[in-house]
Amino acid sequence: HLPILQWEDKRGLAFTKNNLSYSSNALVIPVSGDYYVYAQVTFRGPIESSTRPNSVTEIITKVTDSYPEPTQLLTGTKTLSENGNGWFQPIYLGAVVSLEVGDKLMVNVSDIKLVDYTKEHKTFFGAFLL
Amino acid sequence: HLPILQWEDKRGLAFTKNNLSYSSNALVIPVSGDYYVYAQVTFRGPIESSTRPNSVTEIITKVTDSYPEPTQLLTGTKTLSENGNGWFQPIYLGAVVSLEVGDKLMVNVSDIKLVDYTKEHKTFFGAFLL
Amino acid sequence: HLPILQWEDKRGLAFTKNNLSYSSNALVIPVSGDYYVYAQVTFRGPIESSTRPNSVTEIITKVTDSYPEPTQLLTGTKTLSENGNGWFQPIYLGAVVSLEVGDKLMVNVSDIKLVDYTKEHKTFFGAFLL
Amino acid sequence: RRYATNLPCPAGMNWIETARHCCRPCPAGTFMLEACPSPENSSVCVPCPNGTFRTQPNTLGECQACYECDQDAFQSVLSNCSATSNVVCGCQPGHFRVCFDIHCSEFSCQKCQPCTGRLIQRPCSEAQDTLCDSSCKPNFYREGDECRPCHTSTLDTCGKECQQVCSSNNDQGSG
Amino acid sequence: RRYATNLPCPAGMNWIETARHCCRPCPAGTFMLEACPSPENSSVCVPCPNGTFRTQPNTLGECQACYECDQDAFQSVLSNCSATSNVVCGCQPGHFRVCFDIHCSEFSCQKCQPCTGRLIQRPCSEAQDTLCDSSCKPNFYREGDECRPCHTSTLDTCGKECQQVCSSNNDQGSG
Repeated sequence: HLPILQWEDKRGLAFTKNNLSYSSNALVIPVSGDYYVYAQVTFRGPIESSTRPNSVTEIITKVTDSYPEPTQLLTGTKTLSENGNGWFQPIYLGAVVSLEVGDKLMVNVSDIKLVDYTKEHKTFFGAFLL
Repeated sequence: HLPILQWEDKRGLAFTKNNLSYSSNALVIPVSGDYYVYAQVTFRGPIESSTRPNSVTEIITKVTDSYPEPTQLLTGTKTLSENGNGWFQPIYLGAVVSLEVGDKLMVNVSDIKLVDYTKEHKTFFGAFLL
Repeated sequence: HLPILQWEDKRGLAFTKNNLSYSSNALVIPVSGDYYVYAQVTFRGPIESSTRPNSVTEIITKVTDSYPEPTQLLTGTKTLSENGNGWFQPIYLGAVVSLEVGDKLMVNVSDIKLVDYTKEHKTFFGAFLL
Repeated sequence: RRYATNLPCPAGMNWIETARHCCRPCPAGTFMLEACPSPENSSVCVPCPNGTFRTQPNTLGECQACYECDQDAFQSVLSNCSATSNVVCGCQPGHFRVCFDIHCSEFSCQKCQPCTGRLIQRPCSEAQDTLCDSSCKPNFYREGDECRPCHTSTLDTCGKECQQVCSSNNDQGSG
Repeated sequence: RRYATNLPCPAGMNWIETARHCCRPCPAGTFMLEACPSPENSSVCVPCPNGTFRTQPNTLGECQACYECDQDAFQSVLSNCSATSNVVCGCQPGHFRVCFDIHCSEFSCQKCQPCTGRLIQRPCSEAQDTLCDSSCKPNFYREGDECRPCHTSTLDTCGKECQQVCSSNNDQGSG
């Protein structure tokens, strides 16, 4: 599977409440219902090691005890046409999904080294019950 | 007018409830109020027939009995600078709009042949009452 | 600081209610709580005066009486790889933030001359209490 | 396209959900401030505020916001927004329209090419760039895909093409 | 990976939040319409509707929607979606697969190169483009990175390379 992002859940702008908790890289759903789930990942390059990628992908996935495989809920894939020097590519995803208590939400990316983790307002992830 | 997308409303991740119904390519508003309306279309190319487009456009429109012309609610237009081989371009739109009972919401695109319809988590459309 | 956008708050699709008010370029928060805040800015070029920009940035900021400096809540930065002739680049941002009564929300951009202000459904800004 | 479960209104009248009866729509250029008290009476219709319009009769609670022409990107106003019509934009003089897609819902205005040293086959217009003559004007010689005036050529810059064109009019520039 | 606060279910059974007890999962190719009334009884399992699938036993309320192969972009169906497996896509004949990232979760199908005038070292396959021989076939001469047939060369177009290759087989085309 694609690498999973880790998130800050307490400091700065980050917070969890109404017992929507964060543990081992996932938001854990406290009560079954319809949630608006969203995430933005800002990708950036070039970086030293990796060869020039020709695309970046962000996927919000659901892991549940009722099924052994993760389910891809939302996907944003963008090809890169930026030339040599520095580039930025934000991808925003958001939609309503039906979730069960205990479901875990995670964000996967095509290449973790390309994620701009430097500022909390450039890469973020959240959900709220409707 | 621009071509209108058709949507799956029952199978897989798709669902309708609280009598927000889907019929003839449109979400039909059951009760007047403010709704957060959103849609993502992933465009991709090249495809056989069409000459190389230089832009893609996604528009969420409203059709109402109280006016003979559709109203454009949200628009995302992106020019393409990708070169020859394969390209992907997701466009996400979302905002609060005031709707009346019976209003119909639809998604128009500049070129239906460029829409990536292959995976339900890449192209999606929805709304919820605030 | 980056230039601040001005918004239409009454005519066309624009509206304010539940005493979320708009004054001097900012949405003013009437009651403390968690809000889903969002904005899309469509950038376009080339325009006469400015040299060709190599990136565009949109930032949703918060100004509060309890702190002398604005806080950057959400940021979208995209490098431009379009060649000479016309280009469009929409940036959508949205997330849940905790706000206090009296806080002001604004949208800043890297270059105000690159903002497509011609159609209300291409550039928009809003918030709603969860 | 009437909303199926509504009581059908007679032709020329719209169903008003809040009033639960049909009303005559307000004329173009206005919007419905208050629905008719009953189908026989008229609604309170108010002119579209400045900067908004309605091209059609309607029972809507607001008018549509006028577009604006992109003056920074060489667009010009062909006709202003009125209460019953949106603004119409074109290109400033010396520019022509390049559509972004087949519907031309968006277009950019690009500088007309000058045809230096060539005759103009078709002048620049709103819809098309200038069409230059393929051959150079008299007293101009071809250099790559440019036409250069003879008088600017010097002995050593005047190649085969240039000599053919410029020497025959023996008014070649000083050595 | 069990959800910490749940009562542990015996192996092979899943906790059902709505029923507040454990049930045996429904087999692959079906989904759970109704949970078992009690751990000993079985749940109501229903086959996945057309166009959906479940590859694993599960206690989910719906099946996953099948992907579709991108026929407009030269993809082909290697195996159709079934109740227990998603569709598998490949490339149409004469095209090969170009992955967008190392996981190849997305790929485009590109036209195989024709190797005109060269021998084929390795034919085009699902995974790779044709590998052309670096040298030209007999009776073909090199022109830049192309191989041109001798018979199409004429006296004045037949440069050094061409003369070397084509004249030696003295079947050069008419002057």
